[in-house]
Amino acid sequence: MTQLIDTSIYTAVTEAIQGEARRILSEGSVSAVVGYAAARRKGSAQPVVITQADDSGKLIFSAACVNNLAVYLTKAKKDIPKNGKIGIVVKGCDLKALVGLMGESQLKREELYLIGVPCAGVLASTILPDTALTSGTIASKCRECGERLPQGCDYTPTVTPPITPVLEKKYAAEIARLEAMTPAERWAYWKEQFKKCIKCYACRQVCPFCFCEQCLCDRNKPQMVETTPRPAGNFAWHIVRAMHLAGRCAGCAECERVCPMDIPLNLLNRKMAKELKELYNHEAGFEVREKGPLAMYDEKDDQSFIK
Amino acid sequence: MHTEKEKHTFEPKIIAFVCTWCTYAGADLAGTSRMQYPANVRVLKFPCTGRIDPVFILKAFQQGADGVLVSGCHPGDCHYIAGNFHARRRFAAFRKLLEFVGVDLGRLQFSWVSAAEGGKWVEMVTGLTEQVRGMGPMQEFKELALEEQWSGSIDTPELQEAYDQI
Amino acid sequence: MSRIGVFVCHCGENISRTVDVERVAAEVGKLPGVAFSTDYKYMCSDPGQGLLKKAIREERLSHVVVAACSPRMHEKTFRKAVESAGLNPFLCEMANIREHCSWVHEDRDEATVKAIEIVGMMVERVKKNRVLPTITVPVTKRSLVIGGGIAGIQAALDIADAGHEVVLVEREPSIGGHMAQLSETFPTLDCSQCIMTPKMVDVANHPRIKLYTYAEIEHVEGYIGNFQVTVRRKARSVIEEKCTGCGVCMEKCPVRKIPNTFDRDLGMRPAIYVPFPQAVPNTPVIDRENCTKFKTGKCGVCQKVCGPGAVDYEQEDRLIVEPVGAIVVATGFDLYSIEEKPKGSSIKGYGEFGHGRIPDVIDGMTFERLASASGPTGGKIMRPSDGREPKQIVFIQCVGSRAREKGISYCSKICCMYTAKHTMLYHHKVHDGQAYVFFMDARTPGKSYDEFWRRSIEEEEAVYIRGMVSRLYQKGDKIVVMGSDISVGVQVEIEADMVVLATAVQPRKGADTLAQKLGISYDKYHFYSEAHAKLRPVECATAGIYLAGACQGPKDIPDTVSQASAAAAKVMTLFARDQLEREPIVARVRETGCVGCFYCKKVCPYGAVEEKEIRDRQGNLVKVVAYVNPGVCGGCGTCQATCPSKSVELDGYTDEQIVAMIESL
Amino acid sequence: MQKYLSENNLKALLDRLIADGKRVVAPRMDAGTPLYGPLANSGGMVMDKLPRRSAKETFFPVCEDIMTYGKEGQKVNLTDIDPSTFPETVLVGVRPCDAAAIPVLDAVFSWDYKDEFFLERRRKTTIVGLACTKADDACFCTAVGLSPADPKGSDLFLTPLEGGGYACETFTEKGEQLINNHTVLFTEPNGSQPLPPAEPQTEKFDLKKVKKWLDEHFEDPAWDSIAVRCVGCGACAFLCPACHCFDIVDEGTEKAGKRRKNWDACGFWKFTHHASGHNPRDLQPKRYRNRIMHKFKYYDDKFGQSLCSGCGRCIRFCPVGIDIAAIVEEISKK
Repeated sequence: MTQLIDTSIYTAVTEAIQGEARRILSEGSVSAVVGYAAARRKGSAQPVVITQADDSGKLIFSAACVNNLAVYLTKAKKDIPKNGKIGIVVKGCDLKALVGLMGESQLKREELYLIGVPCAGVLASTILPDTALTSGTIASKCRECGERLPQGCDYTPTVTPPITPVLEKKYAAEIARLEAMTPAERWAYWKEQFKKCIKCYACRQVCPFCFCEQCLCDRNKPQMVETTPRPAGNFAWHIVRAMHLAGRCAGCAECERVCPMDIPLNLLNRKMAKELKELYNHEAGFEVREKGPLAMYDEKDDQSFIK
Repeated sequence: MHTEKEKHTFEPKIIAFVCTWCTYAGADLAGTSRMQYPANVRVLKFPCTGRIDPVFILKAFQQGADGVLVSGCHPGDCHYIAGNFHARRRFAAFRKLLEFVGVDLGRLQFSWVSAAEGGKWVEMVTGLTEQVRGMGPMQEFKELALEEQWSGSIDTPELQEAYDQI
Repeated sequence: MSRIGVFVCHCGENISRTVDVERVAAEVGKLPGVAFSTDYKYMCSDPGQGLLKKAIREERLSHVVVAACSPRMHEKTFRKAVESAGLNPFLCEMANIREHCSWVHEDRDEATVKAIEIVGMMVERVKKNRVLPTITVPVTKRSLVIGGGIAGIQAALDIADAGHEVVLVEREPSIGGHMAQLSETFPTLDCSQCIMTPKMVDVANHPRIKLYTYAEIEHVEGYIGNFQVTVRRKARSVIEEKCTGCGVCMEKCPVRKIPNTFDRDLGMRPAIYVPFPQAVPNTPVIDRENCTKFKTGKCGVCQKVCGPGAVDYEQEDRLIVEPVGAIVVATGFDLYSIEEKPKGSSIKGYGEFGHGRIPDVIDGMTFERLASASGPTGGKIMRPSDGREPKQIVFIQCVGSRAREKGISYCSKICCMYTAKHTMLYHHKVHDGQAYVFFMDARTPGKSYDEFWRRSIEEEEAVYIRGMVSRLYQKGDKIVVMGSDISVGVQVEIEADMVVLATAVQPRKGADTLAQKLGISYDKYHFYSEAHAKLRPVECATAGIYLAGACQGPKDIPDTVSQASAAAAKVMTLFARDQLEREPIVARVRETGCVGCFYCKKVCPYGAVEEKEIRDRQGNLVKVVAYVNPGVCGGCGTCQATCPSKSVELDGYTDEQIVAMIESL
Repeated sequence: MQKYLSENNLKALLDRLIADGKRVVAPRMDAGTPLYGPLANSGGMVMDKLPRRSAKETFFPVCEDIMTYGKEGQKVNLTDIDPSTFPETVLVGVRPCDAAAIPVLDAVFSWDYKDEFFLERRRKTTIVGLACTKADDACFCTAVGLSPADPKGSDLFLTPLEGGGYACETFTEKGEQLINNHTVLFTEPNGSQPLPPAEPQTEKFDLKKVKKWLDEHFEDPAWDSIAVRCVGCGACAFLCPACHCFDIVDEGTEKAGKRRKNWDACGFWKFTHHASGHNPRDLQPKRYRNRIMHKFKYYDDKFGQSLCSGCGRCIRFCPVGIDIAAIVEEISKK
């Protein structure tokens, strides 16, 4: 049974974002604000960078504001002028990515003005943006979200996120389903998924943690990963990507949302997060950490798998 | 004295990634001690297990390896202080990933073999070779390499289901 | 196109017996890029190397693969040969077809196929090898010696005598270490102080030794030939330059009842003190924890009585940076403390021996102080409890040592000998006394050692009982020692006046912290690890750092002194050159690709990665990237495996080389 | 030629074609995603979904081998791929926007260099188009001068009828051939009315005006505000029925390998990255500008029409909500 999810706070959130953006831009305390604006199609939204206080009215927040805007602050995205402090609208999941980027020397907290969004959830897909947020259309990440209210922002509208219905945790269930399979069955599952991949690299391009200026997988001396979108190269690409994000991924699930081939990419990231939690008690959070779980060690780490 | 060697129909290809200070030296010791083990293994020497990139393991499988062995210094013995500790975490995570995408972990073995453990090296290589021989060839990556994207396969489970309904 | 030369060695018959070397040479000769391929009886022999050099010149070879034994055996040999023929040595690789092939397989066909693949793999690898220039780093010809015991003193004197400056850092107010505490030394029974103090004075007077006592290592930066060591000189409260060592302050200090740790708390000292009369330097130090002035703000007697005005209550710790090229670590040992279990330690205490509870149960070092002519009793053996001379004395060996269940499985090496010495000293001083020794084995391998041990039994009448003590308790003023004599299988019970425990030798407390500052490795007990147990016993794996004495493992004085001199010799070898050459297997950063996430820095075990700013011509900051200091880099390659964009690359083990090898299979 | 084809007969047609050894490519489900793909029998066909990727891959695959190499001793052996081995194909259920893009590709693959890989597949393929009865707000074929019932590019065109089945109309010999080879399946029209066509965005772009603006505004601040949000993936180009850039890569080992032709996208940073390290399109707005320029100016300059058939895939699947219809609409109003 689909349940409607209460997004009534988004009107207040939108107003608050507009007000705060107007204030910080007119004060000159930030040079730009990265946020969301409405687009042509009914109900749609797209990322926007505003530099004038007068444009603040363009900013919105709705269930279609799916993007993780943190990607615009990384080095891979050279197009946002990064002179001076930048304001950015963040959901809880986006903030975790920003925090991760700070830990990886990509961003400095003092160069950011964080506008936190109390979030009731966003849509899983914006193929049809004019869709009501329900237990059927809500993004899988929101189903298991524990960070509806971002912590440590410079400004957070004083609205309380509504109590959302308890929803089935799709990732956890799907991971459990796959784990219960035999290796051959899992291989068959992923083979069919990865086969669809066309190497459009949307997953990489939207990922805040894929900030490498030259991706390993774009290199040809040596060619570590076959660039051709064939099953073999696709498999390698997604394994390497998941490995590179292990212990870093903040769980925004943008890779999965943007995949035009519907490959459940975030399952890989969630699986790695689950393992790293079990092995090293690591979880992405709101606190900046100097070292991720795969950049450190403990002499007593589990080695039961080593003969 | 030569014992009659058993002939096998399948000789697995085993690729070993080892560190130079411990396991490579251990394998040397197995040699100087004239221990015997299956000739299926090909050894790639690294300065340290810390240098071994998970991509190499993936490459080895793509290149037709039926089994991969990664071996280095025991914890605390690392010539480079902590390379093997970093490697331990990296591989703990990577094997979970490989397992999740459907690689049978029976084909991927990790071990600590010191420069003094010629016998253990023999045990590791023999064990993995026999285990993989029992599992048969690693078909998955080989089949993958032969598949073309554009041709599409005409027997996906999903299609099969659709066909079955008519 | 490369012109690779492949040389397949028969190794007499070691390889050719199992591997068809002619076939290997022929098959490999067909590989693209191979211009020359041959086999030869002994490649490492002079004619073999001659063949290699001749082929390089005549065939204009660009790369060389020698298929022979393990590279661990002869890589250096062949790289040298290649170099003398005019090729960069790193364009030569070895294919191990002996240890990894001919010696471990019987089937000739299988072994030959494997050999062909091994050589083929190295052919593909060598194609991707790059010319690597030898890295040279300048050498600062000054040395740091950490620890002023006999090991540190010996190393410092040797290095200084060779003409190089030495900075000697000692944690205590005086140098001398444990050896200064000893009474007499085995196996010659010469007085420790008599042989030790002249050396201490030599240190103090040496024009090339800079001595920092009451000082500790704060921080170490840099690498072989170029360390920057920050030394913390703890506040002594006495200005060394002004102090004449007259000792009036110590005489007049009103606080007098502080247990003297040098005398194992048997004697007392004032709050301003030197640990022992022959201390070097002879400059007192104020024990601020016990000084009335520091505790209450009142007193100040020492300052008033000090003629030269050397007492300075305001003195603070000072940090001094010393540039050095080499470091000798000689931090020595601690004795296993059995009255309490060290915090966080897996080592379990010996509660049953009553040490710390029964006053007349003492350890070996306390016995040394009792027996020392300059000790608190003037060399008279007496019980700490009542000052009576013990008539029956029991020595218990292997307390802590060789006790896996207690957490220390090693042998402390010196206890057998010093216990034998103790029985002798005891017998010399208490003629009517009887010494008993409980022991597991007597381990006396050393020049004149076994003779010494025999003497303690045969001439000095010590009774050796093979077996361990099971229980020990106070009964009146006696200590009842219960044990078993396993050689005859009976229970033994001795009513002793005193019990001396030969406690285990352990690394200094804080040895791990120092190791982390230095970037050297240590074993599970925290003894420092040498680079190779047999062939590099004084070097650390970290270049430019050497070990001397018991910080590496239990050692007696002769071994300690030998190792100290060996470490000094290693330092002198290093200092014999102005420039240091090192194998260029180091990581390099590709700055165009580096995004400055510094994962490399986070995982580098050597701290070799620095942050480097890239600026445009106008001086604007473009980005911050990683920079690997080639002098510090140890060459493990952990950075490269961790770097997400592979923007750091380990020369000699590049991705290209490794992928080429994998793809050849 | 106009005929009637019942739904069952359409299936029968496909099964007969497959039985004849033809490769039948039609929309089908691949691990949950609708894609054009070869069928083992008609049961796998999914007619009510617009495939995620366009039909171009039937002729211009995501990736194809164009040559193989192998080393034998010191010798290098090169082997060409023989296009004559490509199978006879019937491409069924192609939407008008996809079908209309195929002649657009024909022009590009044959104007100077004749791309035999493309052309041979093209020659051997019969295209059966299908009119649309549904549209969403990303569809804009009508805005670029096409329509949900436009048979452009189809050899045979199917229009769903109210009473079920399809009205068939042939436009080429290939289409007639298909009917003639299977005459029993095609009956005479029964008078049933076509289902009302879909109604996508109806306001037609003034493409002349758009082109004129583009002619004059290679440099314009508008590009920054349009494309600042573009993250540089290739989703738009790869899903587009008309985008046709490709990259040639050699992949394999020292011993053997293949030269391959892979889809490429002008949104990628690497697309114009020179070996020297210089990149003339160094920032994303310059790359996105190229996409618009190519679609509405460069292609028009050369072939007199636009490189967009209004399928709306790039709008639906742009990770950051870039809406080409909105952009063109805005330009046309400038």
